[in-house]
Amino acid sequence: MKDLIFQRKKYFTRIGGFLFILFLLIAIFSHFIAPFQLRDRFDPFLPPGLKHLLGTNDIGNDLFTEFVYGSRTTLLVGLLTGAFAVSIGVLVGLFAGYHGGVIDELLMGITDVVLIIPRIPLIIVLSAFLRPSVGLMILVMSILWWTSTARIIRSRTMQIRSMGFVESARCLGFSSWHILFYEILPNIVMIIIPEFLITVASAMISEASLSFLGLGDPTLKSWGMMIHHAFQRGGFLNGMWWWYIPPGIGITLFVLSMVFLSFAFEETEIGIGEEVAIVPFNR
Amino acid sequence: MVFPAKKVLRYIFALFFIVSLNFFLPRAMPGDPVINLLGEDFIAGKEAVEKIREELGLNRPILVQYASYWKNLLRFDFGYSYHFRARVSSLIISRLKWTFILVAPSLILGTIIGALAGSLAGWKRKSKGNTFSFLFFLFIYCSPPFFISLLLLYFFGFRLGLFPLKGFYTTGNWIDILKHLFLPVLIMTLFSASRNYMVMRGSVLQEKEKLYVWYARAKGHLEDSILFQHVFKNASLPVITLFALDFGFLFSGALFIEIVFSLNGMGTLIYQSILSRDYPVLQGTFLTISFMVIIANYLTDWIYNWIDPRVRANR
Amino acid sequence: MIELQNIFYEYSKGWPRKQHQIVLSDISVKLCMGKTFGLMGHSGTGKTTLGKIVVGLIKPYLGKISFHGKDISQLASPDWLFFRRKVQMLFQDPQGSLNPKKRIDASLRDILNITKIPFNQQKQAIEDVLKTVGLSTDFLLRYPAQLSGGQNQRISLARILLLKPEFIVLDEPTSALDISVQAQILFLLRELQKNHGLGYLFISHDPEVIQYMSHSIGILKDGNLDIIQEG
Amino acid sequence: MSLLTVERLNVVFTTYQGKVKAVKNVSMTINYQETLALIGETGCGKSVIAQSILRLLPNNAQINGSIIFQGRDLLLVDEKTMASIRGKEIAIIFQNPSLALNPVYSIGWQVGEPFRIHQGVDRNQSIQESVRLLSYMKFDKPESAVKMYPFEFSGGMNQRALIASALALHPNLIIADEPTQGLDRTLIKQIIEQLDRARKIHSSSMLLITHDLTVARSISDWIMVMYAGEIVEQVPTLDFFQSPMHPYSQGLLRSLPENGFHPIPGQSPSMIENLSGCQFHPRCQWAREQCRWEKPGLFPINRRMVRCFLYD
Amino acid sequence: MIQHKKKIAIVLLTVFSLFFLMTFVSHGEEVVLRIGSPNMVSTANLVFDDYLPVFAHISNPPLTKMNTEGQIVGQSAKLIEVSSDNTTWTFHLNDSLYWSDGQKVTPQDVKFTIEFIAQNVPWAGWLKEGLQDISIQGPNAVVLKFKKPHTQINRDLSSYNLLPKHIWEKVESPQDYSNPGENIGCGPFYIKKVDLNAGIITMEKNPYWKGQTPQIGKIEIHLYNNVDVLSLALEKGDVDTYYRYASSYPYQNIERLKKTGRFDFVEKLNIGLYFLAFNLKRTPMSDFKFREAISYAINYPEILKLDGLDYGNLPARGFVPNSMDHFFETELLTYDLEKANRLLGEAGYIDSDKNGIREDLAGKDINLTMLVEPDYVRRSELIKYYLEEVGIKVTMKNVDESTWIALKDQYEYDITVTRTTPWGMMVHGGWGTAYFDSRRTGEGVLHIIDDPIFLGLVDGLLSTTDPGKIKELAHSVQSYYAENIPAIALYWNMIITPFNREFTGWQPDPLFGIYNIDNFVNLKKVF
Repeated sequence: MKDLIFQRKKYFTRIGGFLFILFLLIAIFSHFIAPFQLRDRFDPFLPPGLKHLLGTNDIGNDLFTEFVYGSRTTLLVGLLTGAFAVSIGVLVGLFAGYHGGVIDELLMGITDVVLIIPRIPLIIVLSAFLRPSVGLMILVMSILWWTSTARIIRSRTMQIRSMGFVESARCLGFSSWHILFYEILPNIVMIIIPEFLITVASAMISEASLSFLGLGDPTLKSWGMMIHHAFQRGGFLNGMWWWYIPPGIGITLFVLSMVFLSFAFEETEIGIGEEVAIVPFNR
Repeated sequence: MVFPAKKVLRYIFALFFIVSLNFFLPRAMPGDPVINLLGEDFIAGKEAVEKIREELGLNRPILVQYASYWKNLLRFDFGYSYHFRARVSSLIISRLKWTFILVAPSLILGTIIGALAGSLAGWKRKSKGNTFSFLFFLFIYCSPPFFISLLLLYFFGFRLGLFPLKGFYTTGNWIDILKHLFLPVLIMTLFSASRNYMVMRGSVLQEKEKLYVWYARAKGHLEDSILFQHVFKNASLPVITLFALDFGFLFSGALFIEIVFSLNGMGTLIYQSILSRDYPVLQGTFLTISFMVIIANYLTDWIYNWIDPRVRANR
Repeated sequence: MIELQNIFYEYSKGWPRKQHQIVLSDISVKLCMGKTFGLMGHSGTGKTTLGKIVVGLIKPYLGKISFHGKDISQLASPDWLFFRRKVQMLFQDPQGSLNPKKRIDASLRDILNITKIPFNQQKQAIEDVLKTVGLSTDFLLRYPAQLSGGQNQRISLARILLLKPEFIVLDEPTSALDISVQAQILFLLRELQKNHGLGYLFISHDPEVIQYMSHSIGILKDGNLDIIQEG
Repeated sequence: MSLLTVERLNVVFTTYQGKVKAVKNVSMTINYQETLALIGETGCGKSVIAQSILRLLPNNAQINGSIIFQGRDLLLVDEKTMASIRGKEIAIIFQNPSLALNPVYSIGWQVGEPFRIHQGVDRNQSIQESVRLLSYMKFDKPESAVKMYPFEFSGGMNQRALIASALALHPNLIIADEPTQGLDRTLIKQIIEQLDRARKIHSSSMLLITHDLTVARSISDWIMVMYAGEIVEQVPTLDFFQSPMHPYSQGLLRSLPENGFHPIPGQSPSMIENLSGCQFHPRCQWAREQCRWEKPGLFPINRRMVRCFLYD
Repeated sequence: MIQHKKKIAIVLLTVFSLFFLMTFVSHGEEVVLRIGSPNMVSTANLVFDDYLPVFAHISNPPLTKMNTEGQIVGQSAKLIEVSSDNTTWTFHLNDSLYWSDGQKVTPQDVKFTIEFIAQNVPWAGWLKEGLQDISIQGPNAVVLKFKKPHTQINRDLSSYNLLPKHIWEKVESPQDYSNPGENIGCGPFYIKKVDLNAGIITMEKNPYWKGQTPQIGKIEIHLYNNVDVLSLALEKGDVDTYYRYASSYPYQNIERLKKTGRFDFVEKLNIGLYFLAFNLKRTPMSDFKFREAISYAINYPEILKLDGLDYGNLPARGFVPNSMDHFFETELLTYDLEKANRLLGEAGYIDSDKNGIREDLAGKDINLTMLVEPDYVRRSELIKYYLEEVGIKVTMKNVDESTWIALKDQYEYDITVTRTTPWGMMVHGGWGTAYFDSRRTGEGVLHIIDDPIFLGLVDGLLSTTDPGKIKELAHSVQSYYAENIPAIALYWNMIITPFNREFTGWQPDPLFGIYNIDNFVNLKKVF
């Protein structure tokens, strides 16, 4: 029976891993994969065909090429935001959970405050004041998206701190730094990874949603922007699914691959504590 | 219901921080604060601008401004929107009502459906129905809200012609309102449910290995009654935490749905004020949503307290 | 020799109004090298707290601990490090006192690294210490979860021994172990004391074990220590 | 006529590391109103037997053999029948009472649960019943105790609540799985006495699983010694403490405090590796060439059975 | 649990079928014209909202209007007189105008309206500054006296709605007066209700309307946030026609609508247009030869095809589209890469280091900063491609509308793509001069030409009301554009309005399209 479960998990993990690597390769090797240049123009509104796998858009750009290059921006936004946000969250969570006391109160107080701030409205307010750009988006999302990670890491760190080996390490004379990063960190990697994946997914969906609102950077080629143009220029209404479905499915599949991968990590560790299951996924 | 002073203090601090952020943001941003405070839609002669600068007290020291800002807030005065020609507070109140009608049922339905389906999926992972529901909710979970909204509007509203394409109502009787709200509420419910589903599923997966589950089995419980009499209450604790977060999320999610369905709620208000750069409204809505989330957090604590005796005792 | 003078400890809880609970009050005791002091008491009476105070993991609320005549709260950095290495503690939970994500080998090498033993001598040192605690080198590549309780406790002991301690606080080292394993560990501890002249503070709730191990015995009750048998 | 007969029970777990043979060919019998103590080291498969009887093994376990309880083979009955047996005819007490109780429900709610499950009693009445049960277990204020939650109780109190719940419906068989693990010595005595008294009043039988020989000695009628998934000796309690026959039993007794903590050398084998011959031979001072290759059978001597060539 | 699932499924099915049945509820008999519009009204304010004033043009008709030929004529005013020094304007009111509550429209109403506008509307500052005196002459005439000559006041007043004095003077703070209920009007229809939660503005017949009786009983303006959803609503039959101020129905959606067979289209050449503007205060844009060369680098047919889907015409050097009054024919703009390259070379812009980018006269690579507003991304992208084709590098700078305004006011850009509205083409001197005159400011105003010749032409236009003279000057302005190319028209587009064939008699004007009184009183439902 257990074999069945293992196999199922492997199945999800494999699909997730395969998709993830596929998208990553597409992003990295855009130059080789894309059949044309971004600037090359052909007849507009061509349906998918042999020459143009996904047809062409309103100004005659090859959509497959746009899709391939667009993966770069979208993945970059997602991965960078994920990396930054999770790093902040891990550091805050580790310190708060390990030191406890005043530091914990302070850091968790800040976390609570940031958690309460409505994310999308704040991004909207900020992009309204400042000018929309990828950098700003990554920055703002990074400083808003770390809270759930911090909470979970904290509660896990607190659990681990009370475990004998941390106390034993303190007793044996290891420095706090060593204990935090060599003793505790390896024990929470299993939570950090799914948190990272979920954050990446959330950032990508947010990027697309903001682009849809016209708050993205329109001069940039991202999947969100492709969808934005498709909706702006009648692609949706005229049933040109090849225009908006591939980037949409691209986002969904990439996010899905992330979630699948995160399940693989989630299920190896049982009894992490209640908070792990909280995966706030704010868009 | 008395709360630990620490928690209340945190909420007060959060509120204080958000209000301050709201105050300093427009003043710290590049450009003329008058424009940043009134919105770029506002066109006036130089004299008028000076007059307003005087009225807003922008010439006074920043701390004095800050104090009077607080005073105004406590009187529920969020300023004046030159774009809407109305007080921001009255504007928000009139819109909030509608968004609430949209969000509240979605939140409740979504939580119930998500928690039920999620707990079943976590409990009996192997059944076909659960695999299907898992993939279904995962797909919703992984899709941008506007995308799903447009697709559903296209198929149910246009293709099948079952539902109207815009507005909260046409004639205003309750059947009419229900008909208009059906698709938006359905979509929001799906999103809320998908989040709750994922959390509940993970939570049940963790809980089901715990000893008390085996003990319940040893007492002679059948599988389903273990789930609903023992595991559910424990596993729903993270979902309750999510309830508060969901609140903020639904308000933001409502933004996209309101735009697609041309609903005159908070989301559209935000959208319209983005388009016209109506900063007083943007800030007012931001503050309102933050406030709602804080209240939701408070409520969550309350429910949590009620369900989890451990928290009750730790006070 | 470690001397505790008038140790007080209290546990406070709640915010903003704190509730205080006195755990240890006015405890004075001398712990000698080469001898075992047995500390008995029911669970929750602060035995472990006292143990942690002895090794300096917890600072007492009041009172003085001196190591070889020096007050440890006054120790400068190098002396403190010396104290930290020479006075060690073995914890109750054998599974928990080793990092579950590290192989035994890495756990042991970490200790050698902080004591600045050069890499080429590490292998020998590890082999020696494993021999002392009665384990083969086969265990080096395993994780703590793959070892039994008794084996883990031996590894924990090996880690402590690598620091060449003078005094070890043994906090219920066998209460989680089976009877036959308990006998093995107790036997090993007595052997070590004989060979290395170690001093022990042996904490347990089991009178028979205390009797077997200790030269002098004290009972902790309601925060007070009664010495019932002088060594 | 025996209450429970286990025959040729084999339990295999499939894990990442390989197949674990936790229980190998175990047969045993528990008579009416008798207590059988199953003793052995941690991880020797004692608890697995208990869980097999109640069919409470995790999904990765494979069970073979037969478990006849009052004429029915528990491994063959359907899940519904099994559920009606659990808690009513066979009750179990776990070794970690604080984890076995559900943290978010009150003690009263949980102790009275068997009444609700098996007798369809309503909530209030079941709590009344649990007041009765708790007072029976010598709780100071049972009326207020039922309103408490497990985290507010010490381990010993939780264990007593668990015992109270187990005895609720006068089961024919009580399985106590290390009921005293992690408790203070004084408390152990108290709990064991209460357990035994309750058992006798309800004229139940008991399967006591423990590694604590003192506990086994105080209340059991029979002792069964397990080593590495096998039964190595089955013997009336008195005989066991007077004259243990299997070298492992002898070693166990020697490592008791009163006998001077003399350890058995070496360590128990891993359950994954297949050790040939007698499982104890690497640690046995009497081991000879035969023990290395040939597995000894259970040899009957008087009322006891011993798995050792010494008694061939 | 299986039973639970079944129950849930049954409940869902019931709810679902209930809604399905409800879709068959039928509508009333009265002829209703339903107009779908993406121009979101955000507050029920007749003066300050973005779009409600436009919709109120038929309920509170302004004094003047533009007729279908593009000339300014009287609407609420039947006769307009101007003194020879162009400072005193007299508006004689149409005496058959009545408010929907039965009161007669009086000169006091007009006076009140103009004073209110001058006082409160920020973008009518010119009225406040220039107006010397308003007086009432006789029973139905209003006299406006200005401090200096004002030649185009009749045109400027065509966008301000008449307000009923007897209602508005009682309002406490008329600046904030928004009324979602009945707004008294004097046109053929009046605003019955502005229900923003339903997204519907309802207009009913004015019972006291004395002009031509409208054939339709009621107008409903349905507001949609999303244009695609609006197009679906048209196709579904939720609305009969489409209206968006100064804009066409999206070209991409036309074919689809045509296929339904239920729609016809009003096609009208737009007075406004999309154009490429140069910052003439910077090199090399200040060099005429450079601009001339660039005018050959742009692929006009392609941009018309891609951006306008061929709904329009190729532009001429004279900038002004042929739909405008006094159009003067100039040479058509042509796409000639070879010529563009040749001209650039001749003017000294050569790629001497062979990196694919031409250098300016100082020897540095040309790298033009192009301001790009979100709505103009596609056009801008195309321009970038065209310029790069002739060796001119373009960097796109993404800005929103307000930043665009700020940067162009500070001349912080090289080129930008923007558009003119019909209104913008006509104000100031007319013929687009409003956008270029360096003495002007305003939202879309580029103020890049300070050439005295051009300014002289504008001043000439501003100081005359003589039709002959105006025509002559209009031609000169167009020639000036053709000779100097301060900006390049990209294409002249059509404004296309789809309408349900059930309605006939459409009469769009160039300024407000179908949204004018003549159109609505003439509309008839055929079936």
